[in-house]
Amino acid sequence: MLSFLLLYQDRITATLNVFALQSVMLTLAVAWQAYSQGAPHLLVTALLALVVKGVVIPGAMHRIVRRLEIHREVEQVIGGGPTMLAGLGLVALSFLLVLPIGKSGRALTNPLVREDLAFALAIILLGMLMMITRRNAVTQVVGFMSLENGLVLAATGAKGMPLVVEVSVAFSVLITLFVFGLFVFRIRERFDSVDVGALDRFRGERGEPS
Amino acid sequence: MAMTSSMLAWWPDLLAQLVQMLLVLVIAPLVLGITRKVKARALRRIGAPVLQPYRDLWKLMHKEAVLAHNASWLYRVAPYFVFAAIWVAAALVPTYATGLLFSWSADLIAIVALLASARFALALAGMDVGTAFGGIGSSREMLIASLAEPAMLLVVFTVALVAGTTQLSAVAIHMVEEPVGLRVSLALALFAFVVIALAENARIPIDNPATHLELTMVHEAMVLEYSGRHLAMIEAAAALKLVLYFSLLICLFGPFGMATGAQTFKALALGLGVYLAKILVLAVALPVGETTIAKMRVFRYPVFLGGAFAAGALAVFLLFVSKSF
Amino acid sequence: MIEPIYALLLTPLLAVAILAAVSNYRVGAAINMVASGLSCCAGVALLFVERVRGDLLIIDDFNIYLVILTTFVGFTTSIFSASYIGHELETGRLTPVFLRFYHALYQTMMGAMTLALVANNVGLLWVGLELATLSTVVMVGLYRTPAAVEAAWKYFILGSVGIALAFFGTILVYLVAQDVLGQGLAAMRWDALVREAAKFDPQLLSLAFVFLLVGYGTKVGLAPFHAWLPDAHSEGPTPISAVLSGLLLNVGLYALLRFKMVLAANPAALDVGKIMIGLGLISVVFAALMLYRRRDIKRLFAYSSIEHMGIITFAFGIGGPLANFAGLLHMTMHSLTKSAIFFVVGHIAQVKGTQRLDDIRGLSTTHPTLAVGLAIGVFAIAGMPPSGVFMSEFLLISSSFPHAPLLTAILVIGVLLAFGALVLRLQGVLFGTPSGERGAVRATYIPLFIHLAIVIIAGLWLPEPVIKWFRIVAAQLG
Amino acid sequence: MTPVLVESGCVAALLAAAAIAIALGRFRAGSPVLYAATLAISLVAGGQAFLVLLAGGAVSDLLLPLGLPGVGARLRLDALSAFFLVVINLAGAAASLYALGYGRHEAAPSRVLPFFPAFLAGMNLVTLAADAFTFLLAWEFMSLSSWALVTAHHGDDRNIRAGYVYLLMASAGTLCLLLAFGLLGGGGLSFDAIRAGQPGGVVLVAAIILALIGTGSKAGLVPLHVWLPLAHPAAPSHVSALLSGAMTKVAVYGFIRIVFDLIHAPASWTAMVVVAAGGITAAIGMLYALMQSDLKRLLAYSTVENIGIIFAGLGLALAFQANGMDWAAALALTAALFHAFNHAVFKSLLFFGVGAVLTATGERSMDRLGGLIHRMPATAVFVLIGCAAIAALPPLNGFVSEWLTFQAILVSPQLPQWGLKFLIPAVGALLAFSAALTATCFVKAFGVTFLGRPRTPAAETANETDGFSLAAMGILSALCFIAGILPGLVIDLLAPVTQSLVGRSMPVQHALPWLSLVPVAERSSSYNGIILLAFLILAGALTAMVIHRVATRATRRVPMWDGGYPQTLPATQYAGSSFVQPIRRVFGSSVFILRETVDMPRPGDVRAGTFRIKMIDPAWRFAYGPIGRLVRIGAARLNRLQFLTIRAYLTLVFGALIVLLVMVAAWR
Repeated sequence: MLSFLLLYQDRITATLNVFALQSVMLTLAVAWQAYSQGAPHLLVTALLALVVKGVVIPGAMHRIVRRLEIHREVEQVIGGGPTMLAGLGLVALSFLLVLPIGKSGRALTNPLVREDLAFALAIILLGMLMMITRRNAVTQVVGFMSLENGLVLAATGAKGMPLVVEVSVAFSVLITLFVFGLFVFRIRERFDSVDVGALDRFRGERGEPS
Repeated sequence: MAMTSSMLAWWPDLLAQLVQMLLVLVIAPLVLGITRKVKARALRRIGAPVLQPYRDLWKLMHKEAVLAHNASWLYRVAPYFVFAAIWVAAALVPTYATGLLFSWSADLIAIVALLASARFALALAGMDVGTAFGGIGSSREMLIASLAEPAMLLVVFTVALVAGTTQLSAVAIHMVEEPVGLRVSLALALFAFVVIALAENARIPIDNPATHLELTMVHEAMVLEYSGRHLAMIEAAAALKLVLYFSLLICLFGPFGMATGAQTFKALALGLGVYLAKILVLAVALPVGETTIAKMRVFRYPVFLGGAFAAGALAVFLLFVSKSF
Repeated sequence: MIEPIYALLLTPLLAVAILAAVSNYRVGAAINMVASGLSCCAGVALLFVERVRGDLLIIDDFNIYLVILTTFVGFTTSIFSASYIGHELETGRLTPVFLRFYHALYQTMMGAMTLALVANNVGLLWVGLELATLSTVVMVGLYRTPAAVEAAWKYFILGSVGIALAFFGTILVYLVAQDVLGQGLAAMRWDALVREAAKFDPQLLSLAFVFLLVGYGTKVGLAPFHAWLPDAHSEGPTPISAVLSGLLLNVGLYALLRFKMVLAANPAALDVGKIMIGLGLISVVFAALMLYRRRDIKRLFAYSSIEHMGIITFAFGIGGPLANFAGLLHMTMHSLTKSAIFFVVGHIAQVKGTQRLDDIRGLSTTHPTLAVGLAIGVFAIAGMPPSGVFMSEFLLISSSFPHAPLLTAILVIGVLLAFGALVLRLQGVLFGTPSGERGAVRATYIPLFIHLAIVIIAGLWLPEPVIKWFRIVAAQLG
Repeated sequence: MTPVLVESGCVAALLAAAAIAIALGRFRAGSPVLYAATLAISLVAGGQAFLVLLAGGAVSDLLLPLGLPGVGARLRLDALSAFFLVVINLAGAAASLYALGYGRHEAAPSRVLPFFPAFLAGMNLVTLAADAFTFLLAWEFMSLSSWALVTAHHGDDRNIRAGYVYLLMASAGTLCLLLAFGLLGGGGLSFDAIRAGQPGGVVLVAAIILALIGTGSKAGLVPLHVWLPLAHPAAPSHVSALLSGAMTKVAVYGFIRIVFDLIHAPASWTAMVVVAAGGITAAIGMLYALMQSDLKRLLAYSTVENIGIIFAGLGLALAFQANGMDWAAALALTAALFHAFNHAVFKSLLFFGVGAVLTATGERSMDRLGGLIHRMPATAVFVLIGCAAIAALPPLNGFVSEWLTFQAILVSPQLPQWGLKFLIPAVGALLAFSAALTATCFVKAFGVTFLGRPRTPAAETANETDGFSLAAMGILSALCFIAGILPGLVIDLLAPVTQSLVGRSMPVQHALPWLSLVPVAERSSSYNGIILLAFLILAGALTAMVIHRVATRATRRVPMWDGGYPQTLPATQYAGSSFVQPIRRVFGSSVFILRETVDMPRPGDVRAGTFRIKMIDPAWRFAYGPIGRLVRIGAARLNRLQFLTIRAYLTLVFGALIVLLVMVAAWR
């Protein structure tokens, strides 16, 4: 899955591109789902994913990056190797978790759901892993986005989940983007980098004697 | 028994009671005189005549009392109270007969407590004028007391265990009539009691009744300010206390010959005689013992009295072992 | 005559529209109050109409009193904020523009929370919670001080991660339900879920609950998902702190409990009680220890909120009619008391011109009324009688100790630690030589003392219907 | 109009008075009005309870639709609560009467007035409560209101600290009681239900221990006593009197109610625990009381000692009860209750006296007083009576109750358990020891404060206190005498209580000839206060008369002699610390942690020599200090968590998630 690429990347722009790619893949997956389940309204979701996540957000991110002249390389907390290992472990865990489902009690109708659940779980976990291994606000955003991708994947995997959900997803993503941009912007004007760690300077009660 | 009998015909008992009160009062200075005389002889001195204490008291009573300016009413009342308390206490200890009218109105613990209240008053009086000596005296006196009381309670406990009562007359009766025999625990209790008695009566090795050297004074320091009739009261009280402890000793550990049964005149007379003899023995034994030992430092009291405490405790536990309830 | 439930949902909507348009802040505050009052009336009116049980909305014994509570606290808070913001304007910490924002967002949040409460649909519930969260995020950042921005940022990231996880959990629940209930809305209805839970796949259900626990647990502020809570409370405007502590945490907990009902109805599923007990104890002890080093008065009470959420979670984890009863009671009492505390704290911070505990001293000599209010509030929250918190803690501890002595012992230690810290700080604030100017307070004591009065009365006497509701819900919670 | 209704009416009235007092605090005349009101109410409540006790302790119930859902607020007035109501309201009435005068000197009445009636109400309600919830509610309410009173004078940081320690200890105790009730209340939380359903084995034992800790922390059992010496000095004197005289009794009531009433068959070794705790508490408390120079601290520690005596008596009662020796149990229990009553009386009296001294001189430290017997004669007399009573001197009341305790101890050899056989005499010795130390302690207290020469101008110019205070003290002193010479009456009043608790009561006393006191059997021991008193007066008066008649009564006033070298400086008198120096030397190494630093200037050096004593209560050194440190360290460690980066927090969340997922994976 492409999330590994995401973890692997060390440059913001590249990260964004890979993210766009992932979103496109997601689109395909969703489209496939739409076809297989014969649920046309999923196509809407696919389209939504393609447009928003594949085009708009990466574009916006690029713009933000350009406007903030963020230095190109991402400071990783942990090196690539260990991160990859951790990622592998997480994927393993997610499969481990999903496999027994349906064994006990009533089986889920189609196995497809299970696999695609596993993938979604993996993507989510990897997205979080990415969020916590990167210092940079934008990359954190990207991590969060991929997390959302996982969600959408899962959502579409769920048969006939009402439209309200997709709408809310898209809606959340939009607000997410909006507020993120807002904050990145603000952080930009408050501090000279979007390094989240820099915020800790502004915390009271540090090291005061009891 | 006492109460019920006192319901029926209590004139003889009342008489016995009154005789007892007067008796202790009368013999107290004599006992003191004897001890002093014997001590003097033991020290190769002639010593004052045996009746000297009577003369001293008489003389003191007729001197005018000299009071410090800031002496309060408490200072003047204390001697009488002390004297009264000790006198009452002494009057309630069966000496020659158990059938005293009021001996049941205070058991052994109550008598100890009466002495405690006398000490309380005296210690306060010692601090009244606000002299350094008075303070020293009161402080040390109270220290000794607080070390002696636990031991005393254990003695009481032992006796109560043997006799099954703390009622002195009852104890005496029990000791005379029941086959108590010689018990190790009683011996230990006796030892503890002797030590306590020495401490309480300000005798050597705890205190020296004869000295007026400030470092060694305890009791004397406390009453240093007193004079005239007040001093007389205190001296008399001290003498009474000695007799009281003698009679306690007799009543608890050797009440043989005491008039326990029917209060016939013969029995009473016999008891009286025996009692006086026993007192005499003790009055001789005490100074002899005293001359063999030396006064000890204030801070060795705890060891000394601790010994008494240990003896008492041992006595109690031995009794548990011997008696199996 | 319109259905109160729709009135309940529409009033905030209209209010948002109007408030967004109104520029004058006094009018805005007034409208805010009126709107909140109306929704409060609507909430109370729910009592008198028959229960709703639709596809999307539901009113049952569980949420009816929560709705009333929420709207009521929202109302009182709006009164408080009306008197609060005036001062903020004078000191120039806020500008009318932001107030416009503020009022609109306030109503948004209230509406969203109400929605989350009355939703009969897991998705709708999620939407409502998310909406509420996002609106509070912006409000926390309202002051635009670096600290505020940072708090908001932190809140936002943690919040949205929580949201995402909760959403995933929701999807899983749907997945698990659709096999049994068929596709579509039917598979997301509370009543349906609870009814059919026994047939669900336990494995998947448990998996779902884990995600929901982490997701909504972030909202509830359980350690270790608590990080956003103290900063958000201490940096935002005080009315928001009051609403956060008093309501949002409750709503998050409400969501968790709904799902716990589902799991409780499925015997084969993971026993969530143990997990909740664990999280609860961690939160209690952790928060209790954190209380000792606090220097910021609002942050102090934020941590105390964490502690109480821990207690409540522990209670529901223990389960059983008594413990659940205690948990519900504690939920109610905590939101009332804590919001009252934030009211008084807000005024104190204003009159003393600082939030630093060290700079607030001798309050009992300068502002006796505030001091009394604070003292009552703190003692009430610390579980001293006569207060409802005392009653709930009494029920909880006395009922859980025989079954889980060790855990309860830990809980008791935590409670005692927290008590020590709170009293220590309280005495520091009340007594000693006065600090700061003894300026007159322009405060409305009405909301404060109404809350405290309710809490104290509840500590002595609970009305019969409330007991009935709690009993029923406690039974459902298993 | 059942008695319990009257009592609860009094509680309500007190609460109302508290509410009104908030308004009254502003007016000058507010405090007399309030105290008059509380006086009246306390008299009504106490009188009603007294009547109930006279009538043999008929039980009357009241069920209010308040409190815990399903249980309700149950109130019950039985013999036990009636007796303690008498004690509490006696102290309350005396305190109110005293405060009529003393309250005038209060600087900030608005901090005292509302809480005083509330405090009384709390104490009354505790004794009335008949279900766990109401009981603990009243219990905590009592702590809370008294906390407000302790911190009333908040100018002084020490008072604030005292309030903190006090409230913390109180709350800890309450939690222990709560746990105890949790264990006992399996069948329900009303007392009837608890009586009905008895847990067994280890649960019961745990409950008893928790109850002991819970009530002990309020009563002041060592090592839970640390709050008393802090809190009692901090409060206004009439409140200190209540704290010490009444509230500790409420704690005793709690213990009796739980262990004797709610639990039927306690094991004999719990009795051992209680007896040992009592003895140790008595000895330690008195040793520490001796070392104090602050009069109020001294009284507080002496309260610890008395609580020790009371608990020793209760433990004896437990032991006898466990072995079915009802009559002995009745004796021990009577002794304990009698001592509780006595302590309430003379401890209040003493606190009133100290309060009078405090208002007259503004000094609480005895080393800055002296010679007050000349300036405040009436107070001196009353305080002297109080000191004699608390020092257990016949013919006052303190002696009677201790005497009864000793009688109970003398019965102990008949107990089958060897542990008790050996323990109880040792405890008896400890009690005797503490009694003797008490005498020493109060010789010191009275001697240094009232006798000798004034050490400061303040003491030199002191004036006698007001009439109300003197009236209060006088009444209490009279009670000390009456209860001392006519103990039979009190014991007969106690009969219904012991009857209801151990199913047996001491033989009826007031019918005995000469109004004497016979606890067990006439042969074993008896005591008669009247005859002793008569004897003392007779003998004293007789001798005085004889001497004044026969010999001279002439007296001459001169400067003091002092062995010929009188020191005119008041500082040369024995002060409190010097008075107890020997005892300090004797026990310093073992019991106290104390450091004496002497700084003696060399000859020719002009600076003043100094002598300092630093004493630390081991309870602080070894128990509370470490706990506090532990908490502080833990807080500091955890506090780092406040300063992580957002990423780190995310990591936490993520970690938790992973852990949970793994759990699920493993659970299947």
